[in-house]
Amino acid sequence: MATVNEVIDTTIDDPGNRTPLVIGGHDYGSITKLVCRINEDKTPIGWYISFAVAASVLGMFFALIGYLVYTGVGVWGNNTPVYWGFPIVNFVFWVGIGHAGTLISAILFIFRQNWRTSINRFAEAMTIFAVCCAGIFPAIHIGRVWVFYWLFPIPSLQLSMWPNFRSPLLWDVFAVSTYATVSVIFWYTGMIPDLATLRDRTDNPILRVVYSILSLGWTGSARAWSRYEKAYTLFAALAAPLVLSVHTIVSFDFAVSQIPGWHTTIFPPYFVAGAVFSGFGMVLTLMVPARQLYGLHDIVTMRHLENVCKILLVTGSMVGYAYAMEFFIAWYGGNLTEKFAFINRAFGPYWWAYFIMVSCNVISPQLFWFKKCRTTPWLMFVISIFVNIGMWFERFVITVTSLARDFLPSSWGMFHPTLVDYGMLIGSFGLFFTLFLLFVRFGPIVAMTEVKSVMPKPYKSPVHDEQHEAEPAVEPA
Amino acid sequence: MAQDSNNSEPKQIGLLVQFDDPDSLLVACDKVRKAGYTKTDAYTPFPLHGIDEALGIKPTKLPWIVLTLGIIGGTVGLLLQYTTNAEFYPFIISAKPRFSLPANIPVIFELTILHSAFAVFFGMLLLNKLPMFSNPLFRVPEFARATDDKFFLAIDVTDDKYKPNKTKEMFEGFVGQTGVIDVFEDPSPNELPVVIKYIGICLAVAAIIPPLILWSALNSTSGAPRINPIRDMDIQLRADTQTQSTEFQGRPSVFPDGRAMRPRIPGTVARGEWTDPVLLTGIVPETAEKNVIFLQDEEPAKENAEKPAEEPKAEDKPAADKPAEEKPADAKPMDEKPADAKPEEAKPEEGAAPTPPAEPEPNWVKFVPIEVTSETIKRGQNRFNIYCSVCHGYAGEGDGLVSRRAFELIDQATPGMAWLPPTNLHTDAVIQQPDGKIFHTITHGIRKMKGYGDQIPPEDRWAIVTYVRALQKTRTGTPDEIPAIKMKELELKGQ
Amino acid sequence: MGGHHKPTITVTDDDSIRLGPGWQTVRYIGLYGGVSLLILATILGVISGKEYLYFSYLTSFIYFLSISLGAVFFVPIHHLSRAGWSVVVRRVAELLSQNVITMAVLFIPIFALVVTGDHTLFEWNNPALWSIDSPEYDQLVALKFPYLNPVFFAVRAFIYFGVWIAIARYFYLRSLDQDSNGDKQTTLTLQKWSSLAVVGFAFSATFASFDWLMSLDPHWFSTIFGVYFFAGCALSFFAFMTVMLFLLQKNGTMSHCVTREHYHDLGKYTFGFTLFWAYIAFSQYLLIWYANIPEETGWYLRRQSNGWAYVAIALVFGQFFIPFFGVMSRHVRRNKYVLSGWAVFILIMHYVDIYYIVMPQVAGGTAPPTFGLIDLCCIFGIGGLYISQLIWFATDKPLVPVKDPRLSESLALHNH
Amino acid sequence: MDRFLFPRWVNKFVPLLIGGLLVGAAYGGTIIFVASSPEVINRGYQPEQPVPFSHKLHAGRLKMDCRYCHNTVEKAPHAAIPPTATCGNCHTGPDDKGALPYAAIRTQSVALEPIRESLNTGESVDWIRVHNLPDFVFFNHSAHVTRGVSCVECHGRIDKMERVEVAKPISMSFCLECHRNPESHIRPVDQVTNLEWGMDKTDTQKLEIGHELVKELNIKPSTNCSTCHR
Repeated sequence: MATVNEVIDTTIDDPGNRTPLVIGGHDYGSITKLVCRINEDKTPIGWYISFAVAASVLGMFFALIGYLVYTGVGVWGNNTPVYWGFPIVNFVFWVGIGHAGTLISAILFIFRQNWRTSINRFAEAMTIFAVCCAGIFPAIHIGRVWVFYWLFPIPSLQLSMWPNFRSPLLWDVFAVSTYATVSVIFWYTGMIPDLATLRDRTDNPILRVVYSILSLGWTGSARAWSRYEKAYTLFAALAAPLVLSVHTIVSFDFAVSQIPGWHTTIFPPYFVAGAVFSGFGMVLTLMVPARQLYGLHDIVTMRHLENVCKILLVTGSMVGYAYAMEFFIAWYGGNLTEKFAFINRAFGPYWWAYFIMVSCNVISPQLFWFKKCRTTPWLMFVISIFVNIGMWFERFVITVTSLARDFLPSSWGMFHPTLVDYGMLIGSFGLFFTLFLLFVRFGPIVAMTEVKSVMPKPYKSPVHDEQHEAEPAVEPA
Repeated sequence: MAQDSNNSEPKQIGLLVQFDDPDSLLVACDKVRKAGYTKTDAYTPFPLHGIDEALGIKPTKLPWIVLTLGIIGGTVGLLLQYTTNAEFYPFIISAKPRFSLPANIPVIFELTILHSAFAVFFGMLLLNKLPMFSNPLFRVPEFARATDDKFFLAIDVTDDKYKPNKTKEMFEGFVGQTGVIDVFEDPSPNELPVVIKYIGICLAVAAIIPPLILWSALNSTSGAPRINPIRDMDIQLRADTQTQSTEFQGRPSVFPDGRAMRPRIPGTVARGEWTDPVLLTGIVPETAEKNVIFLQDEEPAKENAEKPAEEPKAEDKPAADKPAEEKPADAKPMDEKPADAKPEEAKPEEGAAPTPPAEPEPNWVKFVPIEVTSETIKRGQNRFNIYCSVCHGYAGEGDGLVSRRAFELIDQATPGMAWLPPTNLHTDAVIQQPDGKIFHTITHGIRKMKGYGDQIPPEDRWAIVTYVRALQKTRTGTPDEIPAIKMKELELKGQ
Repeated sequence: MGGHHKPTITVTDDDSIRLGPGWQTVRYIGLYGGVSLLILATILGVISGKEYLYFSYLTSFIYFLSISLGAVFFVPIHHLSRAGWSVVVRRVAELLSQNVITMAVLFIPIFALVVTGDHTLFEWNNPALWSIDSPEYDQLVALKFPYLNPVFFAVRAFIYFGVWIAIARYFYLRSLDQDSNGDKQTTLTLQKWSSLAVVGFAFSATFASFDWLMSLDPHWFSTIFGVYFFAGCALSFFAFMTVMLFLLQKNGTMSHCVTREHYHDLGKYTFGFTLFWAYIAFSQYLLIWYANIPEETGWYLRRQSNGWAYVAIALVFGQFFIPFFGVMSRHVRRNKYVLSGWAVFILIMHYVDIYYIVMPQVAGGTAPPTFGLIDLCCIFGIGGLYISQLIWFATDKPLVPVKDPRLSESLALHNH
Repeated sequence: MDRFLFPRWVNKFVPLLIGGLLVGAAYGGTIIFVASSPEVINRGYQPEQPVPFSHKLHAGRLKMDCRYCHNTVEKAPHAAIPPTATCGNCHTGPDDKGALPYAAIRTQSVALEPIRESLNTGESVDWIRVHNLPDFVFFNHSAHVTRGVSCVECHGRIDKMERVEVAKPISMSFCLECHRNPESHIRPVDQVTNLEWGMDKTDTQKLEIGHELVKELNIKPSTNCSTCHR
């Protein structure tokens, strides 16, 4: 195995030569070992500690859900006029985080950004767990959890009733469940070859059976690879518009209404940009420590981190663009309530939330203009935390300030979160991290096959001269 | 390399050659294809570009499957929304039409994607014949590295070009090969274990039980109330008509006596329910100053009384029960003021014969104190048929079905029968009663008959009186009492 | 493309990378034809009513401007994303972006109209709407006066063209420098400035679309409008590039270095932006349709009555469904003949798109859609000038950045 | 190599298993669908009453009109369970002196004992309600009965029931069916309590009558939520 700490600065650009995506002189076998080590070696004590913490927070989350279901949604701070309090804020927050994985696997794949291979698995897993967290909130927000199935068009002779397909909330049901389903099978499809690797390496009979079943008898046959690659391309082509649609539809929940501050046509792309932004923020939050803990510096190079930082900068600026457009149009549109809504956001009773949002989302990523910031792990970790906070507050600002101050001054009110609200927000992180830690422990957290296919060739081929024959020549159109 | 098993003649099914680098594999693949082998396959830890051409793998049909299913998904989305929202459950909400395309596009889009994604996943598995858990290649120890860092080329012995030694020689001659391995057939059993078959049969048999339960549930009754798995708001904290307000969910009942509503306070009249006492009693109050007294209800109100119980003046009550009183009343004073539209039962205009009341007799109303039209009589007929005909019979001859049944029972010597034949309404005694008297009888009963005052509202009772009069007229009337115009109509009908 | 592909390929000597002499004829036809058509349009406009002429001119102006703006966006994005595949076609995009200069000249009539206080084109330019004493006083327009007034309008127009010309010239000239000195550092410098250029482009294009399109109806507003305009710019740019490359190759230029792989990629972008345009257009429509607020729906209502509904439906199908299924197949994208055909179709539909934004405002939104000689004169007049200037910019310049360090990667492009 | 390997038969078993699971899911779905249908769930409740009152005898054989006892049905939302006094019209017992003040049937019947007791004490008989809608549904009898919706539409042939049971699958879909197609469910208003009406008519004839009545009575049933859920 190559030395981990071989010094190559991958962030230096040489326009003629592409920076290698894997450093450290690895060959195929050592990549396998580097990744499988995480699953095969003795579990570090840190994992147990983290898991214990996450699982207990998760326990609290479940307890709170139980309390909520038993008692009713009155345990939340939701009130009149702020009917949508923390639950929706948390929902949109988590759905947003759930955008990065599919975006990395699909859109970056389409754009042939090969650096995605080192981080896509990781991000996809994060996506799925975030969507799990997101899905819980609307489900418990309906109050009577046991009739959740009414949201789906299931035929019933009792009521002969069907969901109202003209409601954006129902579109959400379809969008989020489709997104969850497609993300899971996309993620799983990507893992099949890696699970086969784990299967072929393990001697533990139980794990072998489990991995055998999960890898579906994958052999790595060229014919299978051919279809597999086509399938992967098709998945990417499907997931790219899907990932756009999800947050677009989440934005419709707000934007189709007439509440001042919600009814803004830029919401769809703005929400998508925000989602990508928060998703990449979370990717960075998780990746920086994971890279350190598991010694993945050779696969997840500084170049990878720098690229993520750049995406954060771009999407953060897009969000800033949307904030600016909203403000400008709020004035330009000439609608007094709309204008008031935006002034109220910035200078009303929730001014602090607005300024947390702007400073975290728009200002803090501007540090990534400087290369120093893009290449200092601790700093990007800190900024990524800011991004997470800022994006949560963005949803808070949108949801709460608009509801608290709508058209009628007589219906104005304030939102006061309860302890249960805070507990559930924290608890959802417990769910997220519990799932994530389990995945890190038992699943292949780096897409080994994909990394192998984009890494520099480790061997001097004995048939180098003949290679040109096999490689199709550049054909003139 | 060789199979280290001690199986009796393991059957060779293929040949594997191992490489350490992908380029050598690509070259070998190219050579094998050019040599005319078709049943070949390569095994690599990651997808190798160029191997499709080298091995001659044709492009997959997968995109077509996906396109087809995607179109199906979109159509399903469209039809789902159209049928459910515009056909099955048509419903206008927020001023949007039952079916409007813009609002339906998101779901169409999502379902298109969902179906396409399923097509990609399951189509890929199906085309690759996965899952396939048992594979003879897995028995080759070296093959475990096909998912790690080794590259393999395999050939099936059933290939037309396969010659045991020649092919092996060719394989051994590949540049960069690091081993040629024979692949043998898997010796493990190929037949399904019997126990699986038995489990399958048991499951199939068990599957008959739920339909049987359903069938019996469909065709039987039960003493247990309706099954409602979700009883959320079935029972609410409120008092419905005719319910007890007993303890509910640990809360005390509304009223200590368990009633959900309060009875009326005796002697009060609800707002808007004041009615002319004449209408309620059938008695013209000669002693006008006593008007108020009848309102005072000595008895507690019957449950659900919807009107103040109308009681005759206290002094009237004993009188009404005296059998002697029903005889006198001679004339049949019918006052039909607006008798325009009258069927054949119409009475001729006749001066109301003043009836000198017997001393103890109250001052009975001699005419129906409500407006009488044919509608009133029809209403009376309807009410009569509901309440009176059960005993008095539809024609009023005292031969109602209940009465007949009672006599049947008496004939069968059933114990506890205390039945008397109901009055025939066509007897002179009844005919001669003033209207007020008949009304009174309906209200309070007479002799062995119980009163229907609580069951029938006063207007209806008066309507019944008119109908009784009409019934009587069918027996006493003469053709010349029929108005000429009606007569003509009847003649036209051929009667 | 993985890091392990490093074949060194250069533009072969037998491949012409400069315009053939035949193009000069086209240039002059375009120039003289264009000028005369514009004069004809003016005459027709004077005869039949100048309002229609103004709107028609604006439509054609925006149409060609949007293509060049697509290029002004594409070039910095190419640098920003360190793209490899597009190096070989980047010079063509750079040349297209030069045409913002032409468009700046062609903007003078509109500029003059606004500055001279004419309000046939821009309703808000009518002082009667601002002054509270006037019977025509329009509170909304008066509220917007700080933004919608001729002076600020003129200042902004200067800024927009300034930004665009700066971006276009800077990236083009540095790129030409690299052709001679082959300095790798140039690539890095351009990459560094590209991010700022993109930010500058985003805001200038957004506000330009607000100024020149959205303010045609001074009451209407839509926050997404800038994005909508941008989607049209990018889409028409990729389609125009495809057609241009096809025509260049047909005339023996760049015939070896631009391969079907590049068409494939251009096709992907065309396809992608078709989707993106539909996404943005649908989002804007759905939100306004659903909320049904009078001040917003009015804009769409005008575009759904008086026969405009047919144009709307034509857009839905022509700008989305038909090209979507047309360009979906990989085989189509890899066939330059078919792909160019689709590109022409998309370019026509893009005109319809701009036409649909601008023309319903004629006569306060009461006129049915018409298409006549004036429109044709404007399209071909501006188009002729556009093409002739493009040829003029391209004359004697290499059409491929020959010394770009990533050129060989671009030449070796292979889609898989 | 002692690694675990699946035996060959697994390859045959997997398709069987997948097929079985698919069939099982379809089967389970069908069972749940059928089991949750109103025909199965909502019908068939037949509680035992404190007095074995026979509708078959009273409404069927004796042809007593429904309204004889349920006399509020035309005026009130609620079709009242009759007070014991109504029973007392025919079933009084001896008074405290042992005399029988009124004409009465079966004064010694054991089954009728609760009635006599109720008449004496004034305490209600604890009848068990058979047709009981959930509290969030508001059904108005008078609105239906006076517009030609017969008792039989919701309660079935009560006049043939010895002990009353829920004969119709009263569910929301059941209500909606009628509210959407009132023609096929109404009859002349005076025939509302005639449970045998229409036996001699074909469906087309009934439908014709229904159409006329809908027009005549201006029947426009609402299917808005707030019609029943107030």
